Amino acid sequence: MKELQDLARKLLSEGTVKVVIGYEEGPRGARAAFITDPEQADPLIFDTRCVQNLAAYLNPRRKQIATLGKPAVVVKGCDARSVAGLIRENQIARDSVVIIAMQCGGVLENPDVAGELTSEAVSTRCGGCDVCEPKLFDHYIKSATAKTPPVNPKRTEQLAALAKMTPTERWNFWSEEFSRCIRCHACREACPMCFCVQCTAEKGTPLWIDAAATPRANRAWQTMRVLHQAGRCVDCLECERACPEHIPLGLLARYVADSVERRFEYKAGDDPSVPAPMGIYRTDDDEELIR
Amino acid sequence: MSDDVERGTSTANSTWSPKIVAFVCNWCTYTGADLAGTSRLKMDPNVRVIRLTCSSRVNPLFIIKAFERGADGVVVSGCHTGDCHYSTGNYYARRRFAILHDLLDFMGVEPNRLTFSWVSASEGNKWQELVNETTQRVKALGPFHEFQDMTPQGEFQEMAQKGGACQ
Amino acid sequence: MTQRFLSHADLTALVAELVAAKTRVIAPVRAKDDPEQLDYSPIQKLEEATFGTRLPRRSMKEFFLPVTEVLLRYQQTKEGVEIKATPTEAPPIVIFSATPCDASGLDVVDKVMSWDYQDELWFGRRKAATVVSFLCTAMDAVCFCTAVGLGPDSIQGSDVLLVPVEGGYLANVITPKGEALLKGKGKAEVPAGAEASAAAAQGEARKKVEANLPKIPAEFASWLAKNFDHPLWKTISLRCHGCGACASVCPTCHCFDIVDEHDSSTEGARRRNWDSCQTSKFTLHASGHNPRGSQNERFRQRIQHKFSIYPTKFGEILCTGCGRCARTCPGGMDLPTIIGELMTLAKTQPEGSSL
Amino acid sequence: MNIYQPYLMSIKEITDETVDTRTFRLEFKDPEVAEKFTFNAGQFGEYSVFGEGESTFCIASPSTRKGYIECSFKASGKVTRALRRLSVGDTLGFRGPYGNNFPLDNVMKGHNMLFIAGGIGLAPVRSVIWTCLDQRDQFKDVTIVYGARSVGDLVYKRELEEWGKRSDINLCLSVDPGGETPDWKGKIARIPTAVEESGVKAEDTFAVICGPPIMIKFTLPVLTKLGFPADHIYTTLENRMKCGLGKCGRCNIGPTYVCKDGPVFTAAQIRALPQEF
Repeated sequence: MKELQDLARKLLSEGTVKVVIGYEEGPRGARAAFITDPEQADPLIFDTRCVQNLAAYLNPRRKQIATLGKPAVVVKGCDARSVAGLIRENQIARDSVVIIAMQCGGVLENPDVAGELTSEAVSTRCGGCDVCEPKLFDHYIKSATAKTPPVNPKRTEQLAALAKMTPTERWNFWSEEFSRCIRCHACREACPMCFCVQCTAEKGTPLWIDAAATPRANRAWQTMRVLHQAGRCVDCLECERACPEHIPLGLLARYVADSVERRFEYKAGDDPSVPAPMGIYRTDDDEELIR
Repeated sequence: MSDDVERGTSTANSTWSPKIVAFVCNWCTYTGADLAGTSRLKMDPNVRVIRLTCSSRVNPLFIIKAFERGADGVVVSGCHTGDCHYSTGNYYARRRFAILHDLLDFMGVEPNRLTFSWVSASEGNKWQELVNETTQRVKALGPFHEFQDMTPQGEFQEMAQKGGACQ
Repeated sequence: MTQRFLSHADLTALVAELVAAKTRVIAPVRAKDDPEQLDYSPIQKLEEATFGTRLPRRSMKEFFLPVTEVLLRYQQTKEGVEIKATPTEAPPIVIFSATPCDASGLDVVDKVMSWDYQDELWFGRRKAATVVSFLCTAMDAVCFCTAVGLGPDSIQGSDVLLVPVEGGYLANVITPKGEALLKGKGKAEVPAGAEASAAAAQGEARKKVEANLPKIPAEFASWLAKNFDHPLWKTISLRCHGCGACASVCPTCHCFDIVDEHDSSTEGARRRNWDSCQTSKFTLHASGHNPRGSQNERFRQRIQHKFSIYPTKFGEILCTGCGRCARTCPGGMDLPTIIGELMTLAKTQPEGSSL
Repeated sequence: MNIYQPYLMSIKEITDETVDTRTFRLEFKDPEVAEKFTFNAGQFGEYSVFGEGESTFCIASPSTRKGYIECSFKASGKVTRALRRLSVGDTLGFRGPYGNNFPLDNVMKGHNMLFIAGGIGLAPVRSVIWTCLDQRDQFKDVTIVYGARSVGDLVYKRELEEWGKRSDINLCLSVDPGGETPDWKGKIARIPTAVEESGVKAEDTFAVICGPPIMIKFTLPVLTKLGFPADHIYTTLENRMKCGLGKCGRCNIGPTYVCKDGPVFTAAQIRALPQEF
């Protein structure tokens, strides 16, 4: 990762950026690193354990990072789409961040366990990835070893199983999953696209969603959160990874993203100038549902 | 996923009749419903109408809260595309309803419980048809106990019997 | 503290007897969604439980401070409002604690729950519960119970400590509740060599954990208080999301929120829900002012409360070293590593920072 | 006993102090509680509107008067706006009294008293003033310096007149520059200046001060300049509280739990706290 470290040293010593947000070796697997001193760029690494979507640290709610000054952020192709999302929705300006995109050959589902990228070990989000060669970047660091990642079929199988269920079975499946939800909102706090200052789930007047972790409130909370990610979620699965209860939130996110792609031919992509689908319309959108 | 599987277990016993909440837009559908009323068209009394400024004012949380508070079916109706008083409200609403319909279906809400339609100010009979047809469809599905079971009913009395108050 | 010998069969019979007597029995059970993970759940037979492989995802505190709990129900009537408070008596329950660090969490939190005002909802459940802990054999690189003055064999918060020996368990009966539970169960005299092998197992388990983090010195609490404004707090929690997942899995985090909710236009409940100082709204004033406005101050509060404020006020470190917060953190914040770094800094700058 | 269960109280009287500040006079529905209930000046309670939640503010009535309590609140949050919608005869909940109190009996008795308040900060001070005036002979000179942003923001107007007429109180009323009305006869200055010009002597005097943090920040140096030792100045700290019993972990500033170790502190104690409030 010498090329990455040299680039970080150059950017920091030139003063182009004040902090480089990348990955470093942590006590247990890779973790986020915030390099502000050019001399300390050596810890920067990039390998299959670098799962975390570092674009989350560009979320304007993170005051303690905004005070560090202009950042450079190390992203994979899929993470770069979160940066595009933040730019698309005017949360950060394109020139306020330097994007260092890495060529990526897929990452592990469970980063704590290093190992070979088999079709069981690879993350479910890497299947069918079309941004091994990222499209949005200021600096692009190639990798000799990166090749198209194997496909982890787990999520597609789960989605297929859910499709075959009757509505009541699906209802019971999600009631069972949401019964474990404790409303810590880690899914929201870890998501790069959840940047509302006052989340509806915390509004008291009117109290749309109860604060308690009751079945009724948990279901309303997840329904609203996933709806608000329609056409904005880049499928980085940080919500699922942050959940201390291991609720398969990725299924909800993937299903809505597929529905948006099917109905409006839109995929949360790399081009910030393409507007988000739920904020625009086409007069000839289909009316199949409208009686 | 969205093929409407007819549910076998219809508990359409005679006494129970569904509670349906209709979110209607003020300019077209509300006027259309008013026209149906003034024209003395025969409609089932199950639909409670809530008037909103536009179909795009319908926040999905309104629909969820309606189900939570005991609605067995929800109707959302507004102006036909192109007629919107705010010119583009129903275009956005149409996209939002499509995604909401898919997500609720994926989370186990029977698709027939949620009805979207456009009813213009002159379509009194279409409103009548919508009301009667939705009432029959929801009646066939039976009470929406999944949502209602999540809200404790009469828990206050239950605590009273159990000597809940411990001064 | 007396000792008894319980064979595996005795333990199975004990569980069967308890279940027959309608006493709820809780133990670590393989999770349905991920058999690798364990959750504390009710069991009917001992076989359903799994011991000694790892820590359950959530701690046992939820059986005493539930995720959400009704404090009172209200009903608006014509004359005014009627309220019914939740009774504080709890049904009997026996909990098999996977490790002593879970059981000791209860004893630590007892101190704040009995500070002048007795939280009878907490103590109603504590009185009705008997906690049976196992010698911990599920430690990994993140565990640091010995650093906070506990250990894989500590008895704090437990009524019985079972240490696996040849042919069954050496049961250390610690409290009268433990005695009542094991009266007439197994054998009073302990087979020869059982005590020695138990002591060996305890020593070996202790050695494994001690390697992870040295013991936290007593003056660490005052060093933290003196260094409240040390510049380290500006950089220590940059990668923290502020999500509060750590507080939810923690056996000693006890902060809660009190919120009213409606079940209908006239009826509703006042609930107590888990909360965390890591969330941005925790100290937000109605005026919009927030004394802990950014994640720096919030993470500082987590460290200060656990390792300085609680020890100063209640004489206990508000942490049992179970390591769950480090394992569950999506941002890679590793509490044992952070505490290790702070302890070394405390040695090099005993006087605290010259700001 | 479930310590989170509030007493039920009914509203006997509502007085509008300003456009957005209101005072309730509350009486316990249960006569037995009304009989037993006592508190000390400076203590607070959790006032609840069922279905909306609980809100923390002081007991504004003096502890020498039994059978009722008064509270003043400004409609700013969810619960206070719900309180605003209540009318005479309605029911609300009250949990308390919580926290410590102004040491009137053991420390302040027999000394001069200086009361300083800004805006709605007069509510907690009023409880101490009336408790002090109900045993006026126990105290030497009593000076009250009270001000607000504008004449309209002055609360407890009836009592201000009453205090003004009394010969044994030195009352200085002031409004911020620009807040005066044409017929305003009082001083036009901010509180720190009003305190300086009130001619109060620091010697053998205890000060009680409450108001917005910015007012306290600029008044403390004035008091120090006048010679007030830091442990002779008492104030109440407003911090977000939820349980009021030291359990929910919300109100601590450093090792001090404001709801249990406070809310009344001396300026010396506040200076020793980490500056996180």
